Amino acid sequence: RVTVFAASSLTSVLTEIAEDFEARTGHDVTLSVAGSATLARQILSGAPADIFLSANPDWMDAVSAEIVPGTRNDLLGNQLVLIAPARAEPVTLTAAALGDRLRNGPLAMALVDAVPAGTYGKAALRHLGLWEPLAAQVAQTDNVRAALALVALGEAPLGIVYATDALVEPRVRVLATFDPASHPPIRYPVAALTDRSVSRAFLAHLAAARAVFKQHGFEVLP
Amino acid sequence: MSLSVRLTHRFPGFVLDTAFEAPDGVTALFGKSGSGKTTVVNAVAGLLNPDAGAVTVNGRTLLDTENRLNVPTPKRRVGYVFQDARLFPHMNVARNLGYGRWWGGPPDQAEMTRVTQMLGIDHLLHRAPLTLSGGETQRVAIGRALLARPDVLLLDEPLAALDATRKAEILPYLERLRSDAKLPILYVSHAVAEVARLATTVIVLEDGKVVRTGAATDVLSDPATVSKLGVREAGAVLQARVLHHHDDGLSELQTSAGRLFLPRVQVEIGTTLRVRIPAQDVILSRARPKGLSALNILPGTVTSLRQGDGPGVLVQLASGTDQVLARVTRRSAQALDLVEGAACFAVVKTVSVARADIGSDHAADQRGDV
Amino acid sequence: MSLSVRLTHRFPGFVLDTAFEAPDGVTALFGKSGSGKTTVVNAVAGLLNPDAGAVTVNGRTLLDTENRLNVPTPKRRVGYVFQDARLFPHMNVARNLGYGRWWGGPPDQAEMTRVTQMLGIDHLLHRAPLTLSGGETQRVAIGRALLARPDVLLLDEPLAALDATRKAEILPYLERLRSDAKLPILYVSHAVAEVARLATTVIVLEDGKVVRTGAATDVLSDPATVSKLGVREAGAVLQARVLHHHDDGLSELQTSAGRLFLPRVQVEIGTTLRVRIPAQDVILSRARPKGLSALNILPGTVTSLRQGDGPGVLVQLASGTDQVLARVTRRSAQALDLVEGAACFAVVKTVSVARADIGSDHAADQRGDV
Amino acid sequence: MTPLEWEVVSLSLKVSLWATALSLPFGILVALMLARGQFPGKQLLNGIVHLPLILPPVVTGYLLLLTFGRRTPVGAWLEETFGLVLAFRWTGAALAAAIMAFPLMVRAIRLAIEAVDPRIEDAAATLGASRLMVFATITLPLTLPGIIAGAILGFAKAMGEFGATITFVSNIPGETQTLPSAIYTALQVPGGEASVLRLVILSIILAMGALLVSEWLARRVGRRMRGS
Amino acid sequence: MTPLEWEVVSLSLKVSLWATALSLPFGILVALMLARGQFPGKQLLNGIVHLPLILPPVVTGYLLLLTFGRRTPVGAWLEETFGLVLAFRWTGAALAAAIMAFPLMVRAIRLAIEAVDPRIEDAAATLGASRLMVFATITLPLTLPGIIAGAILGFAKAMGEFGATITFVSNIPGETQTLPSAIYTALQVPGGEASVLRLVILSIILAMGALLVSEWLARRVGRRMRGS
Ligand SMILES: Nc1ncnc2c1ncn2[C@@H]1O[C@H](COP(=O)(O)OP(=O)(O)OP(=O)(O)O)[C@@H](O)[C@H]1O
Ligand SMILES: Nc1ncnc2c1ncn2[C@@H]1O[C@H](COP(=O)(O)OP(=O)(O)OP(=O)(O)O)[C@@H](O)[C@H]1O
Ligand SMILES: [Mg+2]
Ligand SMILES: [Mg+2]
Repeated sequence: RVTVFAASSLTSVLTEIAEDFEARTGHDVTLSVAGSATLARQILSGAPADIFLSANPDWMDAVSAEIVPGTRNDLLGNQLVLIAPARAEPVTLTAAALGDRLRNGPLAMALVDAVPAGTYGKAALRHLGLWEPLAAQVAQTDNVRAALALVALGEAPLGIVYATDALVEPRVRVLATFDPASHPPIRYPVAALTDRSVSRAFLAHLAAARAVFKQHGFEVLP
Repeated sequence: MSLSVRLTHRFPGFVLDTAFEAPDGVTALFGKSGSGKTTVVNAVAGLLNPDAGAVTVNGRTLLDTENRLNVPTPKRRVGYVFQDARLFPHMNVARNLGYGRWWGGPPDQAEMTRVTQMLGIDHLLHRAPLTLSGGETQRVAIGRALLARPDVLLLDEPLAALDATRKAEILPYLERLRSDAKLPILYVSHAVAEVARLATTVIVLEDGKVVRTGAATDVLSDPATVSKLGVREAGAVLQARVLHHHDDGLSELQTSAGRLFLPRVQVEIGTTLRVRIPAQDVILSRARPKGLSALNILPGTVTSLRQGDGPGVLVQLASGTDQVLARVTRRSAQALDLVEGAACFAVVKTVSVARADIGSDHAADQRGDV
Repeated sequence: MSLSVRLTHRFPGFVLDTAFEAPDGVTALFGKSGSGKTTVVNAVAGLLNPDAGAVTVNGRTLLDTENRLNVPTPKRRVGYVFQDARLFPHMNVARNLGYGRWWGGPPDQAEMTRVTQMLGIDHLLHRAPLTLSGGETQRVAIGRALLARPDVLLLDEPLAALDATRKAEILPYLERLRSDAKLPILYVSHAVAEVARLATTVIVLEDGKVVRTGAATDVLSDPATVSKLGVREAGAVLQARVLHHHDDGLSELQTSAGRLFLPRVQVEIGTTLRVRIPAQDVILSRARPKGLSALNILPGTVTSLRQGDGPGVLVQLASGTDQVLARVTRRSAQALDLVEGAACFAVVKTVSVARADIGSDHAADQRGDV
Repeated sequence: MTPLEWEVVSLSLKVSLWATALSLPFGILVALMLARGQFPGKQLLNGIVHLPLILPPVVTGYLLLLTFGRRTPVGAWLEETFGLVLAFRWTGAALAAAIMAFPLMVRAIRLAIEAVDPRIEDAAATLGASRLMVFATITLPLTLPGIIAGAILGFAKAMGEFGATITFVSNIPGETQTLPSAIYTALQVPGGEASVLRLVILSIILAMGALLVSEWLARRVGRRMRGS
Repeated sequence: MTPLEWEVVSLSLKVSLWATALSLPFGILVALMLARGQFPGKQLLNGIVHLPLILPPVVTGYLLLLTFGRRTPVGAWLEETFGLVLAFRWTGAALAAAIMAFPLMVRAIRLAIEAVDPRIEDAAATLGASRLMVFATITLPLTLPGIIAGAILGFAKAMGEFGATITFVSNIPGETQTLPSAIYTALQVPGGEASVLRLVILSIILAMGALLVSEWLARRVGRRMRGS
């Protein structure tokens, strides 16, 4: 039995991979999903986790004392996209055009100072010189899925989410993909917290599950 | 008809099944503890929905279950003094007293003062009900009902918690209300003296049934009622007309049986009063007695003798057109050879005709005798 | 000393400042509404913490503010019948009655039956208190206090809500408790008849102060107390010894003044009783009257005449070693030429000595007279 | 306090006070219906009132979004008719807080209404007071301790509400960023504990103040009843 | 219900019932102290009891983690002495739920205790009942409606608790994944709305059942007092 603590944005893909692992090895996988911060703090408090998959390198750094040396690696990458409700017109990435779009509602993002998708988004906008003009119109949600939901419901005319999120939500369309250079690289580090064979087996299984990750829109890092 | 009540109601283990009609004035509800008095009053107030029945007050139908008529309590305009006072705990005494005023017309400061002084609660106006003594609480409850200027007063043992002196102050006020305001009053009490003084009509309840109903004069001088009232409470009520007020504090009254001297009554000469003479306060003598301190000696003829459980005999005398009741011992009855038709004298002490037993006669008021 | 009370307490607008000592037996607390009776009883029960004072019952100090002694209420073992019954609303009547049992020893089914039958509540045992009538509630409260087998009984107007018949059933029971169980009783009441029957000692309160205290016999026959009691309530208490029970339902008693005939009293021959003769029921005559239905004629000498506000005069007679009070009119007093030292006869109707006014004499019991 | 903290605190107070004040009359009404009413669907109403307690706050927030969002019929109607926009506004935060606090409020008030002795109300009725008058002059004042308790529970809950609020109105600094949102934000950053602590202490101070005021009020009410 | 749903439901019920049952005695005790006690620090206790309401649940959860985590002195002591592990166990979920529900419970019970007529208690004291006996035989039974209300509020809150629970004991299926956590998880899955709906409906059914039982109980208690 292996216990995996994973950032909640990885829920669906990990569920699929875990089932596959169970089928292959006969080991039970217990998947506990929550925000990376929550999980990291729990690990620091001695949570009985074997594997930690964080949505952000900072929280992996924070638990570095707990991880089995040599097991950390950046497993996945992702891309940041600007989305709008499915029937929306394309828009150019200028302050004027975006501001015009935002007259009927806010720009939905995850918490820009706390949740990874938000911090990446803020960096990207700042890089494009758009943060200052748009900052006042940003509605921040406690996780990126909530931002996606706001756009899907039409409450927010624009949103910034991961490409993986936009992929599976038919009610939104991607208007633009932010240049990876415009924000710090999006990385999902993974590490083993226990030096058990099953932990290592699961890590290996993750590394081998490239196809599944790709299918969910993730970038699989070498 | 001032008050007409017909009720049936069933509690587990108790069945109320009463019907009575009472003319204008005070109707006394009399009966042992648990006989159904409060239940009747609650039904009149609309606080109890009886299984079936009808209630009419002064020609106004308040309840008629057959015709599905049921006037809600606030529209019934009753002034109810509850057996348990039920003051509003969050209002001081003054606000309790003023509560009913809003539908009784604009506040009348003079009346407020009169009532609070009569009840001796004028110094309590700013007090919280929870800090009042038992009697004070009951007096505030009386004041609250009176000041609401109701169409009918329901008094459920209003004076039980009060001392004799205080009672003697409140009773004349109620009496005046009855006569001046022509307010029908339903009065529950255990004290015959109170009832006799006020009541025009007496209803005796037993186990939820009416066992006796009639004019107060009749019911209270009927030996058959005595067992319901308790031995000490029997007595006759005479009608008497005020003839003269003497300087020594006595009033002289004319009854059909002869003259009576009573402690001064504060009414005009010519007024007809109701005077109650408790049977136990009457001494009988075959010859006209002399040299006694008792001033009232009424001649009469024995009409019935009724032997009770104890050593006493209840003797009913015809005296003029009125009746006098006397309780004597069997031994005395034999010694005096009292038999039906025997002529004898009833000796009544002046002061034993208590002030509380004198009331202005309401029926007489109505006939315009005053 | 059975009961010693010294209390000072200040409410806004009311100051209690009382001290009295009462010997064994029943101590009656008498006074107008708001005079502080309940406050005293609460202090004895420990429900009120007076500003200062001391309370001793049967030699046991319950409170002594100077020595910072304050026995908590549950340890005081009082049986308190509250003016407002205070039944436990969530328990049925039976459980209310049984509540005090656990420190009174094991439950005594016979006593339970006796008390509930005496109070007429045996058919109510499974009822919820909220469904009881006013009088039923009060009776259950009495039963609850009695069944707790307390060391001292505190009765705050326990019989106010009850009819005469029911009172007549409960009083002898209390009397027996006083005599058999030697239970000190503090009894608050407005009814002099009740008080006279039961009380060894009478305390009269006025505005929080003790204005009169003494043996019941003295206080109730003292004309000076009359004004505190109300005119109708004055009366003398005689000691009398049962001589004979006659077949016609009368008992013959010997007093220091002469023989008395009373309705049969259910006590053994030789018992000493306390007999109260209300002043208003006594007729005076200069000559020994003849041919009257009244059986009791006591000779005496006028010792004082006291003119009241009204038309009446209160006449005190020395009759044997006892005293008799009579209320007559001024007119009669003049007609009979009643002056101090005049010899005259007091006429008392047999039946006017109410059963409720006869009590077994507790002091006599203690002297071993019985 | 930094200006930012001050903004968050004053916004939180505004939201909580409005939430409490606006939901109190409804709370009293619903409590009265549940305590005294006899109508079909009473248990359903009872259940609906409890829903925000039972459901995870996120769900409640999501349901609010589905009901009161600008694109929904209700949201559009509110905006057209009253010019009232809830989505992404502090008004929406107040609504979310009010709804989350509602079951607590209703319970406390209902309990107090049920404790009022109906015999006292009967007495008022005999004195001519209509049902409404009885309620206003007798039941309501006697329920005051419960209403105070309900209000303070509601206020405290409103101060602490996070999940439904952020889901419904997001976190817009100066508009919808209440204390809990600010605290949550700070908690997500490694090393944010110090600012979390400051904000938590601010919350506690505010709530404690409200608590003390409510206790004082309740004591006053109680004292008045037991006699000056 | 799928086996997974069944697991979640039964865990939620277990957690909520234990949370309610274990906190009820403390709730009664604290309510009694607050309603009747006179001691220094009373307002402090009052404040502490309200804390879980005021603070965002995440903070409460974090504080629990800092207090009862396996590496903390308290956590270690509990484990050594009683073999009781709270962190990341259903027991911890019950503790979190209990603490979150505590203020609601205490308020309801306190309100009911304050409504008990002290004159009735005095009567019991004159009949020889010690303070403890008076409490057990008079105050407590008369407070029963409030205790039932407190218990049901607590239970409902425990059923809906999410923030503190997930922060303290994480979201471990079969061990700490209660209904709200499961709903959260389902919300993270694209297209998870259907399973969210199923879980929400399950929550509502359970809570409604509990609510109906509590109303029935309260009516029984009330009826007994007003006479069979
Ligand atoms: N809710 C009820 N359930 C069952 N019995 C009841 C209920 N209310 C009253 N009763 C019974 O009905 C009878 C009449 O009660 P009611 O209160 O009318 O008596 P009452 O004549 O006013 O007596 P009291 O002089 O003692 O006040 C009593 O035996 C009482 O126990
Ligand atoms: N808490 C209080 N605050 C202020 N005054 C009070 C308080 N309690 C009692 N009093 C006053 O003290 C006086 C004595 O009250 P108490 O209850 O002892 O009277 P009582 O003699 O029993 O009268 P009653 O025969 O009417 O019951 C009353 O005037 C009452 O108003
Ligand atoms: Mg009655
Ligand atoms: Mg009193």
